[in-house]
Amino acid sequence: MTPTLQLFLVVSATLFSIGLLAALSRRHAIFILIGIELMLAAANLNFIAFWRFGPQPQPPTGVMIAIFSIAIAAAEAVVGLAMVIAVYRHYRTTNVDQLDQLKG
Amino acid sequence: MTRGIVTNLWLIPAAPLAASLIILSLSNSRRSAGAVLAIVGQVVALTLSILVFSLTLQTPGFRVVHNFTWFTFGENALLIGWVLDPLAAAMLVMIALVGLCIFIFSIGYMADDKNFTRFFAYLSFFSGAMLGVVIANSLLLLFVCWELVGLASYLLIGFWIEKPSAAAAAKKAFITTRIGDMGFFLGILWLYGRSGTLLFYDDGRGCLENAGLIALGASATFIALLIFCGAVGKSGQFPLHVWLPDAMEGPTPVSALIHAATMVAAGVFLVARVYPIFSLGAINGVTPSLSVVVSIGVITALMASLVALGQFDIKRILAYSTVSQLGLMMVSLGVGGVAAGMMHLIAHGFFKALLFLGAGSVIHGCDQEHDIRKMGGLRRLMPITFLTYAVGMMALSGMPFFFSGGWTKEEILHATAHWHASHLPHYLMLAGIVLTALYMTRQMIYIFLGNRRAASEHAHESAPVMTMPLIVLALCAIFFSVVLTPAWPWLHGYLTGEPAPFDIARLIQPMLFVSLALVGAGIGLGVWMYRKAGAQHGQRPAETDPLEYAQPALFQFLKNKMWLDELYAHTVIAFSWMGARLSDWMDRYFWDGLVRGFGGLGQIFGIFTTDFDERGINAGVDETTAGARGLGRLISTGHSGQIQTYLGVIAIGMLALLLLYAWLA
Amino acid sequence: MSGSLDQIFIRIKQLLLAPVAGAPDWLMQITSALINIFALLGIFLTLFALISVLERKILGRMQNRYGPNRVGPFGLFQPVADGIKMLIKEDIVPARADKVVHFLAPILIAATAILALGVIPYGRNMTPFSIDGGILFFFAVGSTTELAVFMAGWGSNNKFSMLGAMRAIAQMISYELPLIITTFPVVMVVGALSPDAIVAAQNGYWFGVVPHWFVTTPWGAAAFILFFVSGLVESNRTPFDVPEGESEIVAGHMTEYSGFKYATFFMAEYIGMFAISGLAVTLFLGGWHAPIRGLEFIPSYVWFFVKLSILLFIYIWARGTLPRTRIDQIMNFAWKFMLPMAFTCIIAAAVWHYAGRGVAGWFWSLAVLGVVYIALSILLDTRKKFATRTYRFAE
Amino acid sequence: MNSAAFVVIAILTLAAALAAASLPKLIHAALSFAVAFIGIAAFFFLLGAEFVGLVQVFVYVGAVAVLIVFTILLTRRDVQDTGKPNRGGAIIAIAVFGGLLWAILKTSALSIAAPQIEALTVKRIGGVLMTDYVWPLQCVGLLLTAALIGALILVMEDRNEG
Repeated sequence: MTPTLQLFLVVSATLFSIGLLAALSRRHAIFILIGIELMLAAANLNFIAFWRFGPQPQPPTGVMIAIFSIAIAAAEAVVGLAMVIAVYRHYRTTNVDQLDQLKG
Repeated sequence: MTRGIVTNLWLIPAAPLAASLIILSLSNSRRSAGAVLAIVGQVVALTLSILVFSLTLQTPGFRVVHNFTWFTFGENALLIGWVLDPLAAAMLVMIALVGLCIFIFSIGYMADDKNFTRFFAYLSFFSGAMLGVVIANSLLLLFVCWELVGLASYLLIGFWIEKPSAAAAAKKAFITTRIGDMGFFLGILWLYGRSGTLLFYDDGRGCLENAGLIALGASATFIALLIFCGAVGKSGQFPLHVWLPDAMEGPTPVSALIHAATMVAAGVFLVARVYPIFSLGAINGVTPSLSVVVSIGVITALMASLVALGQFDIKRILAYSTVSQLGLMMVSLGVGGVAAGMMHLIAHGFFKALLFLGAGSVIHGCDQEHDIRKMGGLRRLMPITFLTYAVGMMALSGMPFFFSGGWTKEEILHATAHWHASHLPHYLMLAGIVLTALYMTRQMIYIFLGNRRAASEHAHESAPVMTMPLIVLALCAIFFSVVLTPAWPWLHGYLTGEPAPFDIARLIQPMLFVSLALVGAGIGLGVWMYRKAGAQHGQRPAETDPLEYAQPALFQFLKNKMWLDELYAHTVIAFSWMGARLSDWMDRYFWDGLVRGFGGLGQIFGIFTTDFDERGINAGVDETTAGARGLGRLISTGHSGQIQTYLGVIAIGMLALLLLYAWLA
Repeated sequence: MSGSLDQIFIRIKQLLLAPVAGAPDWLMQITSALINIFALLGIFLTLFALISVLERKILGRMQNRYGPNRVGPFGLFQPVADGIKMLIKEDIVPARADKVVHFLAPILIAATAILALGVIPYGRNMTPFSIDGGILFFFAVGSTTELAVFMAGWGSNNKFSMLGAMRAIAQMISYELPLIITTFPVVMVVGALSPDAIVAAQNGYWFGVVPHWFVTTPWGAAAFILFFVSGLVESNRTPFDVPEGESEIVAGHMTEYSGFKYATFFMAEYIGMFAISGLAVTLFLGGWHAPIRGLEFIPSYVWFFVKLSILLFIYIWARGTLPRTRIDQIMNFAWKFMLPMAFTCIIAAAVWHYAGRGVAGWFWSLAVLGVVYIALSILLDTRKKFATRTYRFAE
Repeated sequence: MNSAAFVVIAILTLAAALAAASLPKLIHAALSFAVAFIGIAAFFFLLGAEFVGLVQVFVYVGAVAVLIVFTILLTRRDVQDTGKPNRGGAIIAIAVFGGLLWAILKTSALSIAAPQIEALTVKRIGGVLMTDYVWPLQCVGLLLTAALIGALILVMEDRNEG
């Protein structure tokens, strides 16, 4: 028996939720970044899975979107980490619940 | 073959432009690299120019164009292109050669300037833009390059930007020429509106060819005059000549470039280029627009050469001489001697560059002294400069037979003599020649003869890198006359496309002797007047000019440039100032009073309404605002500033959306 | 005859696979994979042992002394002795170390190094794992090394280790760019990422004599040199061995490792060296193709290993010859020279391709490279930029 | 693709991801993050998208993970995750998980097997990238450049204080 699309989706959903968990519950800014990366990876997994299980033959759209989203995720990570460092320089902390200057 | 060359004609201006871009990208310390690049670019341009020049020699009346679509808007496309004809080719060679000499000269002259590389970048840019003007086959392209020339001149005149006078002069030059360009641009628009094309030559459809000219019809006069405005601005014709003497604030090579090769030549070249528009519907060579050109030219020529008499700044004198020569060219163009005008322009390019570089050498020798009264006796100290300068002076004052200037002037006089409208310009030109000879003699005497004075004590001959260009240009100024003699009017024939037979008999003609006599008279007069100039003589103190001593009032008049700047200051500028004052007053008293009156009425009305306001309206408003404030506070508590909270809210929203879809499905 | 000798290893593999012939597909795959793996490990661990002793001997010769010459004939059993020594040594783990990371680092680094070997074609039909994106795989695995080095540095909670790891990662990242970019021209010209295709594309001879290797084209030669230098850096060899500069930081990220873990690091370094050299051979030196048509009867794998050992000898030679460079010099060199030149190689390859891959293309690409090289050497001319040395002290 | 591999990879990936999300020590989290991404790359291999998988390993393990550990070193003051975890966040995450799982499982159309496809060669991907997706490619290049410069500017220490 070979795994169905459903299984892949379940895996990616789990992955997504884990990412969300990391992004929501941890206090360290880097954890939030890690969580976001995990969520993006889950999305990529979905794209690829849907491309693979979609009606064949077809242009590799899912693959393309995955590639582009990987590139964009890399850019996002770079900028995010740079911001973490800048914030750390400024406030001497990377703990996001101490960074609430913008509260109303 | 030919076609291919013309297609790549753009390479000629491209070479210096590219050079300037590369130089700009260099660091300021790479001086030698900058200079070398600039020179290389210019040499490339020169070689290519000579190539195309030789190409145009093959057939008389040679003209090849290459047009292409620049961009299309709507259904009609805007075409630009290059043209190669004797006019362009001759100008190309002249500009490239003179430019090259000036470049080499400036290596010596700017040797110890901290912005050396930037200077060469600007120079290359300048010459590139001018070459572009020359090869343009579209009025639009020409205008673009024209404005680039203006920009370059602005940058170069204000090169020593730390000097306030330089900055002011740059601004003045830029704005004054803009005034002319305004008219030029209007002319372009009008032309495009009438003829629907801006190409000069487009095998029959161009705006300088029959079809286009017919389309112009009666409006040609006005278009011509508007375009002429641009020429007036660029070529420093009266009344827009005021920027040209001030442009002397720039480094001397720049002045040379502006006055000899590039900037001022552009105006004359423009008129020559669009000459068909001027001469459209001419009755034996006279049209209203041409008459305007002639009169402007005459006024400029005389005015400038008179003013030159009263100046002490070596470069200003030359500047005014340029203005007057340009006036001469305009006259020549106006009376129909296009070839003569262009010939004089080209010849003038050489000897004026020579004069300016000579002046530069003198200034360099007398450590940046501009006042001719402080010089003197440089003849022995700077022999090469002296000789070359003398050649330039002879050429400028139009000494025939040996110096290029003489033949071209003679040609111009010839043209003016045969003008049907009136003979006044002719006689005025004769007077102008005398004056030219006069002030040049004055300058020579002041600078090179007589006793040494303050600045010339420690003067020294300049380095070979500066004198070599002088010699080259001097030789040009002399041997150029070979192709100019009426005996063998080669250049004339080349420009007009007519055959140029050799006929020694035509060498001797009355006009020649007339001009010879006039020049002789001028020089003689000068020698007699200024023989003791700069020295104490009689009860005249050393630093007063003989003319000043004889005719103080006249001299003051000339010295202050006929008070033209002041005139502008008290008319144009004063009018606007008065307008401003007037509106200010109106604003202060009239409108203000009116407003106050209404305000008073409003107050009175207000007193009645306040009462009702207090009781009726305010209460309600206060309630509302209180409610709004409370709401705001309530909402703002949501803005915890915690990104995780926001993320969580987003997640909840996503979940809600998911459930909604699931429920819908 | 020659063919059979050439394919002898393939035959042996088939023989080994024969018993499980009837087995399901996945079992077949796993078995063949295992065979490949064991073959690889066997060959390259032997080669490692051999090189480790040869290097010492060659260095010895270069420094006018005998290398190891006690154990066995010519000291050839030296590695065995070393291995035993390493095994029976005490394995010290610092008390404040991050145990897990400290333990995992050598395993990971060795694993990645060995994985990288898997995609290189060692001979005709002798690519252990021929996947479509082989080159990419190589670099993907190689880039994992940095993480392993970092783990080593961090895990053994020690200033020297950390500094060494930082240096190593810094220079690895800096030189990964030229390393990868210099492969682009080859990939572009061949139009495939798989090593097999690249080797196949280098078959044949110009004018029947000069082999079709990419190193014989200007861009190929330039790219090969750049690639080789980057390879030196990637495998932390002299003159780029600042990460373990004994004189400055004890042994870099390996300071806190002893016993077999240290041996693992040592092995990983050498195997990484083999992998890079193997890739260089594959990309530029025509893989397993013979240099001269006449010598094609010699089996392909022999050629591969001959080329490989030549490169390895150059490694050792460099180590014996060159002094150690400063870290800032390494960095400047990477970003100001290697990277631009690498990009230029791409352009040169494109020029070569569009000029018809002939003699004309040869000269054109040479011209491109020459121009850029001269421009760079003018711009980076540091002769007149010697500043007085400034010392900074901790305040 | 056989299910054994799938199960193994799934367990590996999810375990690593969970570790990345929950380990107290940042470094461990970062390393297990790298492992999780290797697992995802393995999934891509399983799905026949080798190229994406390789790119994934290349970008995330080679670059992003290294970046993260560098950041951790540079912000060394608090490598321990300070402050207690946020309960509400955990609850939301679990709720989302439940919702997604429910939605996936109730859609029966998803339980399909993979059709046969011709292998997606790198050549083909390159061709598509250079033809249909060339503008996105350019935009991504621009984006990456912008990100690079932006990151540099963000972390640049201005001389007067540094």
